[in-house]
Amino acid sequence: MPSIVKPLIPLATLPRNDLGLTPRNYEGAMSTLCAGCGHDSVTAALMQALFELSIPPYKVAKLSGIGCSSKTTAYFAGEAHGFNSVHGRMPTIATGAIAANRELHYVGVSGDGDSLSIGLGHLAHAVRRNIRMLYVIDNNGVYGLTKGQFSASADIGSTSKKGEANAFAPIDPLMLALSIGATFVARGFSGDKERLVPILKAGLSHRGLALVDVISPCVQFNDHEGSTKSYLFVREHEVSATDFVEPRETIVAHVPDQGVLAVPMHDGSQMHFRAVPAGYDPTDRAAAMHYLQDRHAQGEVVTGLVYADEGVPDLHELSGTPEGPLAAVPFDRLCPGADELARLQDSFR
Amino acid sequence: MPSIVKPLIPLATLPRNDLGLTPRNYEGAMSTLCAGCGHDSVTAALMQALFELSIPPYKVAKLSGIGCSSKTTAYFAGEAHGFNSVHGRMPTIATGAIAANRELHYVGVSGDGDSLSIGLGHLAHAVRRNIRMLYVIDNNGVYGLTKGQFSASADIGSTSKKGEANAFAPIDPLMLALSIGATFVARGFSGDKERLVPILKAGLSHRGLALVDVISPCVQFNDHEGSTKSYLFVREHEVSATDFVEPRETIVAHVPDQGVLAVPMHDGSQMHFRAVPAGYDPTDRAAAMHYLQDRHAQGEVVTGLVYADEGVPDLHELSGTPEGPLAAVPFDRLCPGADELARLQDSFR
Amino acid sequence: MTLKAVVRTETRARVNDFAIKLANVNGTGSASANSLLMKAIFRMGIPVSGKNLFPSNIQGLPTWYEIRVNKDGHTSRALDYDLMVTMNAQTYAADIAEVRSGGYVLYDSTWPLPSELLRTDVTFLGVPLAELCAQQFERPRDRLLLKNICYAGALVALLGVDRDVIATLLEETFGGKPKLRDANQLALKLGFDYASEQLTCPLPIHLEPMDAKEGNILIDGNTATALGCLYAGATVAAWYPITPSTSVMDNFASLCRRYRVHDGVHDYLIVQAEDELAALGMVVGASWNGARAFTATSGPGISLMNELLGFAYYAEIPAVIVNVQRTGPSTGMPTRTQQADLLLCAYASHGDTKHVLLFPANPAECFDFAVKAFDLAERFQTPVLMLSDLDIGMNDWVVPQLAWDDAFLPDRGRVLTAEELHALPRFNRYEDEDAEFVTPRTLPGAAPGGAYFVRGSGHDKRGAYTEVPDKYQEVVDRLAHKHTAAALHLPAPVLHRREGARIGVVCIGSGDLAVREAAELLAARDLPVDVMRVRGFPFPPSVRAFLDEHEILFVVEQNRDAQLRSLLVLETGVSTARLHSVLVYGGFPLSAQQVVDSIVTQTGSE
Amino acid sequence: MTLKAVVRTETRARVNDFAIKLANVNGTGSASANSLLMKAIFRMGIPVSGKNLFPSNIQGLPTWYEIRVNKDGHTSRALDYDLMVTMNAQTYAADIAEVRSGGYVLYDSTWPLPSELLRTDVTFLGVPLAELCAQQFERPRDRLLLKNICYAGALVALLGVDRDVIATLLEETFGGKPKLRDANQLALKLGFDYASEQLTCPLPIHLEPMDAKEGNILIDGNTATALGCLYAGATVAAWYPITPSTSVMDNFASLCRRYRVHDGVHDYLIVQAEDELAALGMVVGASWNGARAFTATSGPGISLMNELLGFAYYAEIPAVIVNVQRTGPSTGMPTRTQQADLLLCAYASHGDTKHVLLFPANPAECFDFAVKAFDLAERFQTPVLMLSDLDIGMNDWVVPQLAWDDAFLPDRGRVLTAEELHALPRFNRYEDEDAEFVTPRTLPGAAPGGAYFVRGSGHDKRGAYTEVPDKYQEVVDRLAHKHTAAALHLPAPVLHRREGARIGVVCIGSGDLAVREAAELLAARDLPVDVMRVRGFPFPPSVRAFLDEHEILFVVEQNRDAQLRSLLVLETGVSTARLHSVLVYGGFPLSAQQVVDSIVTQTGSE
Ligand SMILES: Cc1ncc(C[n+]2csc(CCOP(=O)(O)OP(=O)(O)O)c2C)c(N)n1
Ligand SMILES: Cc1ncc(C[n+]2csc(CCOP(=O)(O)OP(=O)(O)O)c2C)c(N)n1
Ligand code: SF4
Ligand code: SF4
Ligand SMILES: [Mg+2]
Ligand SMILES: [Mg+2]
Repeated sequence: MPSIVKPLIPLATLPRNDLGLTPRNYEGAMSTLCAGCGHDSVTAALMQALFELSIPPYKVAKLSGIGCSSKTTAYFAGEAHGFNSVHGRMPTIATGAIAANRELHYVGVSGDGDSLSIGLGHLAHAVRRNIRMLYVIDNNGVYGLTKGQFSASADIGSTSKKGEANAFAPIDPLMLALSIGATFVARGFSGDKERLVPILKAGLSHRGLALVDVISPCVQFNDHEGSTKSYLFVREHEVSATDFVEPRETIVAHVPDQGVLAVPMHDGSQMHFRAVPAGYDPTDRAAAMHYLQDRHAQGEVVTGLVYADEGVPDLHELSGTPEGPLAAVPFDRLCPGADELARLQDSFR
Repeated sequence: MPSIVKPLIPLATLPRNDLGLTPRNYEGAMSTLCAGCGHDSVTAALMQALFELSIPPYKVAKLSGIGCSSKTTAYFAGEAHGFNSVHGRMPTIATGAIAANRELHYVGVSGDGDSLSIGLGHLAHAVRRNIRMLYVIDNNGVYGLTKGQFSASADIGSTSKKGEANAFAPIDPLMLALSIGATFVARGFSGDKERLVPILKAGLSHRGLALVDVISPCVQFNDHEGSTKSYLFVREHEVSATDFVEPRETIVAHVPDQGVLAVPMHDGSQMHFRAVPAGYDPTDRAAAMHYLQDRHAQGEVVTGLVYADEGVPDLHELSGTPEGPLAAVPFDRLCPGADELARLQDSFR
Repeated sequence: MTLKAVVRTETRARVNDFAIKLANVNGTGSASANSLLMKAIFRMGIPVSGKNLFPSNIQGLPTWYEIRVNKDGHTSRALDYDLMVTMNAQTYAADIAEVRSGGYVLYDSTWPLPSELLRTDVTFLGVPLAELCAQQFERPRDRLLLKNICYAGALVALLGVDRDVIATLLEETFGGKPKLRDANQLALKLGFDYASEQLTCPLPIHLEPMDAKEGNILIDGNTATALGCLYAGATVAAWYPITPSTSVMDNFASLCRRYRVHDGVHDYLIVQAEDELAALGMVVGASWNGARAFTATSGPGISLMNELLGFAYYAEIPAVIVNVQRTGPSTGMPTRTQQADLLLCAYASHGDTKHVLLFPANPAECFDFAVKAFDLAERFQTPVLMLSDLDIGMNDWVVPQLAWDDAFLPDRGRVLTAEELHALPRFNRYEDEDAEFVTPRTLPGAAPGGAYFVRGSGHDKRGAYTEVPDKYQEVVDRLAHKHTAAALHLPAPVLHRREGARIGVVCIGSGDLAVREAAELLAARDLPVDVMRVRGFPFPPSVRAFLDEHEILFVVEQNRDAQLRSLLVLETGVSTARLHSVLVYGGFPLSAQQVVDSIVTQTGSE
Repeated sequence: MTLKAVVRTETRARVNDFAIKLANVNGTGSASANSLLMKAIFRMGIPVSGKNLFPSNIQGLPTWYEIRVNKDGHTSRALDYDLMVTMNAQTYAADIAEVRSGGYVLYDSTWPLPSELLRTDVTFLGVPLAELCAQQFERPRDRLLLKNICYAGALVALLGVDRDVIATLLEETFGGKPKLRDANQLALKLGFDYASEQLTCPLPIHLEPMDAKEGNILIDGNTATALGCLYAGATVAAWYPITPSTSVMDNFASLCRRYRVHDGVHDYLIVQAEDELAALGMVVGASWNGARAFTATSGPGISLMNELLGFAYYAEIPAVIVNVQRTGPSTGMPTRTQQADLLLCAYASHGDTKHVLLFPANPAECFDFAVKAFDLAERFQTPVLMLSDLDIGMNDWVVPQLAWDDAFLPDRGRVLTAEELHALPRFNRYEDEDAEFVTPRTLPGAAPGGAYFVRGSGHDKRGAYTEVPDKYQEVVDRLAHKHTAAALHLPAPVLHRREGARIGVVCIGSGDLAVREAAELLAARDLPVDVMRVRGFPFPPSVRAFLDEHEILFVVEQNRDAQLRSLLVLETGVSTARLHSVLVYGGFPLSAQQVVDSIVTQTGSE
């Protein structure tokens, strides 16, 4: 995750937000991900969302675990504090950080490996505590950084770059979160920035934990069923080297308001996205789960805001903490002092 | 977990199963749990289920984590191998054990702390791999062994023995498991052995992982909302000592086929059990989740077989392993030998 | 068997110098009776200790309580008992066998003792506890529970406990609940009267008021630790329950409820985490964000925290971890004490890592060191582990009243203010080290321009990712120096010197009292020894100096593998051959006799 | 700048003794070209090594490959390069600066090199790679990719690589894919022809065929480890992906697909676990149940496995853990090598624990020790950790062909048969220890009457829960003895002695080649040293003997904190003062020069 600083080309025509900042102020170090990686698009959408909400970059805390996805916290909001922790533990770091200072805007970026395998328990408990943060999963169905093992969100029958098929049922983070009481779940697609930005903005404004699952293709290792052949095809017909990473174009698509959009992936396979329909009611948990399951059974991936409940207090509200940062409470309010210690000790005699 | 050996009083009139064994053969060491603890009733139901299924005790492997619940593997089937592992990791031990020998009958006993906090990720992934085992959670809503902290299954508003109220939404292991593709989920109540034994038997016969959540009251630390007063009441009016554990009667009740049964708990509170209705279809996952949520919203606890799918292969079937134990494959079939090593090395030149 | 038949008298009076052991059944309410006695003795101004030897069980298994009274202040665990109270039929035989010859056994004479248990060299004191209670109390629950207070009453008579003190204690405990108070007073009287009338009271072993109480309190280490965290200004705590550390957080929570709620606002946030990895993650996250944060755990938790300990070390984030040690390995004996996590804590995590450790010896030091731990963690921007143990943490100790200086200001370490930050051309997280190799940090959100990127991956002075050997080494080399620099900020070793001592004895933590008593016993045998108790890791030069000064050295510790000796060897350079071990690791608190025996044997001075 | 202007010639010929470094961009396909060269040199029978210095990234960051050729077999990493191939504009300056004076730089002369890079003491060899490829290939992908083969072609000419060998290699690689083969052959020819025509070929540094290949193979450590696990009869493997250990399991999986599928039946089960805790849990579960099971991981995984390592130690369950070490602490540098998990692995987990470790030095030993690991784990019923590292695990090494004895029978340790079991009056798990302090176990389900209860809680010889000090100690004391007994079953240290050596040098693992080369260089400077490479922990007495024999001792290892020295001090009793350290821990493989320099400086022999 080298932090390559981008050349600063001043552009007079850049838009400005309420703080007078331009999108430039929301940029970070140069990405070192593969060309065309979906994660970079998510990063771009995050920048846009923060920009549009006029959040001062230095009031943002970016947290992540380990993985290609987790590297991306370095690639936006360079003036924000970043915390690239260890694999799977980001939700725990976030919980502590939020406990200490409720005034910052917390953006967690994780991967499907980071959050659905090693970190699954932590994700679940962060959801349960409803800590106030935007929790993005860059979901690509594989372990990108360690070169293409299946993640727990890989579909049955997906094949790896080496040709093995995944045998286990996928975990849908939204279903999981809904089943344990999540207060905000949504899904986006890295290629559909237009729909993703509003979701991220909604998540940033949520009262508690906003879980946003973003389908974010790995151009390197993500090969689904239909594409096994296509991969073999490439091997047969093209110059091949095991360490060659073909520079690719980022996939861009816009999920329509109604009906299903079939998006061709880099590997030649197709994913079917369906935006939640117009009249969809995102306040009925059971219905939301039903809808997700239903569409999944049809091989469709639901995008949009799937469920939100602004009525559930977050960890701080539940804990009765001060309005400002706990970390800023002055010491003399924290320390009961010598007299009180003497008094207390009367009961220890 | 001292293994106090029970006196063996031969009783001529004991029933015998197909193996000619009596229930005695399914007993274990004397329990050291609190008198009246629900877990002991679950143990009794397990003995009964194993007895009725005529499973040879030495072909049973009992696995657990750490907790009062996890101690119970010592209290049944004394002639079976037992494995009391570390806190939260039982599902991983089970996965390895099952991988090595698919021929044994695996009974995992865990607690709500063991499985829904520290071990939540492992439980989820064991479910996902559909390892063939009966997985019992002795669910009491508290950490019994460490003296009464809330577990993740405690209801909002439950109060601890110290009077603090739980603020976080409970995790229902059945909902969680269903959301990630479980193939068998059921719930029982420790006080209703009549209904519990058939569920356990069904679980023991399931093709993959059978998750059975058993509501198993902790007579020591389980005090729900309605009982806060009752606990205070006891404190006010009775001789009290912090380390005194009142010997209690085990709660016994039978959930009717229809309607709700209100069971008074030791602390004076009531739990409402509802058996799945007669026409209930345990093969529709979405409907099952819906039903659980629905009833939960009414403050009811659903018991019975909630969902089962015998159509999903278990880990071994998915892996194409031999029919007998992997551990028993003879070495000469495993080791390719000197000639093959020489041949292979031609490609390393 | 008749009572009178076995009563024999001892003539030699032993005032304020004896040990009694009470054998009970877990969950029957004996703890209150036992600590009532212990507290009464404390109030009489007599040096006393109480050790609770309890099982990992909620109800039904054997449990013991030991009270040692010693006018000279030697209150480490005694190994021979002058009086045994046998309330547990399961363990009669073993318990009775433990009484010293010439000692006493107090038993419930409602039923006769099996004759094979009747040793002829001890005096059996029968009190029909069950019978007395059955006569006076209706409900089975009360009968069971009050038997304990009843034997306490008998002991009050037999040992000469001040009755006013006891009366006051009962009043304090049950004052607001007249029914309860009356029942307890009655039960106490039953035992007292029976003993006074039927037995020779007081026994030759008995109590007389002293003045050793002045300025002392009775407190357990976990309460003191919690108090320290409160006074240090900790606002965030995250934990996962585990014996014997649970009461640290229980106490912290109740102290917070008492002192940290102002106008309904809670100036604290305690999270019961999903596991220990999460607990430490939360502490690290909170500390990074400027809060004083801590967790409390025991061995298994430390094992699980390994990865994040290495992370916090390398990313230089403060964290305070209280490890109340119990008997390992693995789950081990959760309710038994040991000092066996020293090596793991010192070097926890993969790669090159070294941590700062504090070793309190008693609750008073738990309080002081807990405060110190936060200062150290923030000053050195690194995890600090305070290694207490079950003996310190869960037993009541008599210690000097805790002191607090209202002038105390926490050492928050090098945190840049907005002004300092603006004065810099560019802020680089791991640059500008001070004499102690610490570089300044900033707090998230405090001021624009202060952002940096925390990572556990290879980084240079700027905090940027690097894979360049020199840049990587520059940072990790500084970390090694920083660790060494911390030594001088740790509590110095405590030395007890004796005229003519050629032998040096090193001890740690809860071994303190036993080793100091052993030193007196050894001196009485013409084997004078100097004692050094280490209190922190890394060791300051004075530790090495002590070792160099002595021809013969013993290291006394409560683990199998001589872990303190290992740390001494590795960090001072003294060879293993020079350090002889006294290892006691069966799980009970250390006793002076064990130390004396081992040193006498090893020096051939028998 | 014209090409001719910078060409200068060196006269001194250096045949089969030079080092080249290739600077590339990650993900551009250079690895195939580089290993093609390396393999060709190997086939020419010349001792060679190839070190891949790659970033923790998938595409776009700098990556290097180093090839060292040495007729005397000294193939540890070279620090000065005779020839640099600069394919990465991002790192031109640094790369060019690294060439030794008088050396060569091969660059893509399609575009001129910035003039500030033009050192006057090296020879620049320009080949218009991009231009050549653009003329011949249509698609951008091919142009990019085949540039690598093109520079390889130039090097074939410049270094005198055997063209037949190269042709055969291309044929073997692309034989079945004519289009690919042709493209590669063409690219190779482009480079070759250009160099032959435009540059003086061969360079004074060049290759001549030798016969050092006989009986040797080219293999990386992770492949060899996987082969060892296959041959040892491992049937269950559980793992969580982590660099640099991932290819252990990748290779094990493909070997199993090749050798372990009979009639569609898979005689193996590999589980990609949800994390490392789970991976070890699965191995422990499987081993308990009688399978040979293993996991492979790296530092962070070991940290996470701490709790279960202590459990397996205490419950006495076999487990094989392969730790392919990388640079720590924390996430550190995942694609860099280090030997910094020694201390953690030796004493992993809280409480008193000690583990059995194996230290292979190269892929051949990875194979042997992997087999050995299972035997040891089952014989001593305990976790065995094999500590390889990234250098061994992920680089191709020339080693003697692996040998297998078909008479080999796995040592399954003391597992009772049904008959043995029935002959016992009563089976107690932790009783009846043999001379090595091992007690027999039974396998679940194997026979009635063999049941026992596994627990990590305090237990006695029967395996029953205990809180009785003596019973607890009896078991843990035996464990300590058992650990000591394992020493004699571990591979003995390898000694290289030299006439008149007063200095002893201790090394470990991948330090082997560099230290042996250093010993020759030192001997040439009249500083003869004896070398001992330790291969297992606990150490056998011969290790101590070697230390005692030498006045001056150096311990060479790749970590900051002298962890091997720590283990030697703790376990042999030699004092730290006697052991001087040579520490190289920047993340690249050790080179002989670093060892020589340090020893020369420290002995004042400069
Ligand atoms: C404890 C630990 N185990 C394993 C690893 C190796 N590792 C790094 S990233 C990763 C998986 C990343 O997958 P995902 O979270 O899906 O991110 P992606 O790269 O696909 O964006 C793994 C296993 C690690 N860094 N730490
Ligand atoms: C790593 C670790 N952390 C904490 C503990 C302490 N501990 C023992 S049992 C338990 C919780 C038990 O709760 P549950 O699983 O619900 O079982 P119950 O006693 O309620 O049946 C805890 C936290 C431990 N043994 N190991
Ligand atoms: S490997 Fe996949 S996930 Fe990682 S950067 Fe490349 S495309 Fe993205
Ligand atoms: S504490 Fe609760 S869960 Fe534990 S044994 Fe007692 S009643 Fe059962
Ligand atoms: Mg991923
Ligand atoms: Mg529980």
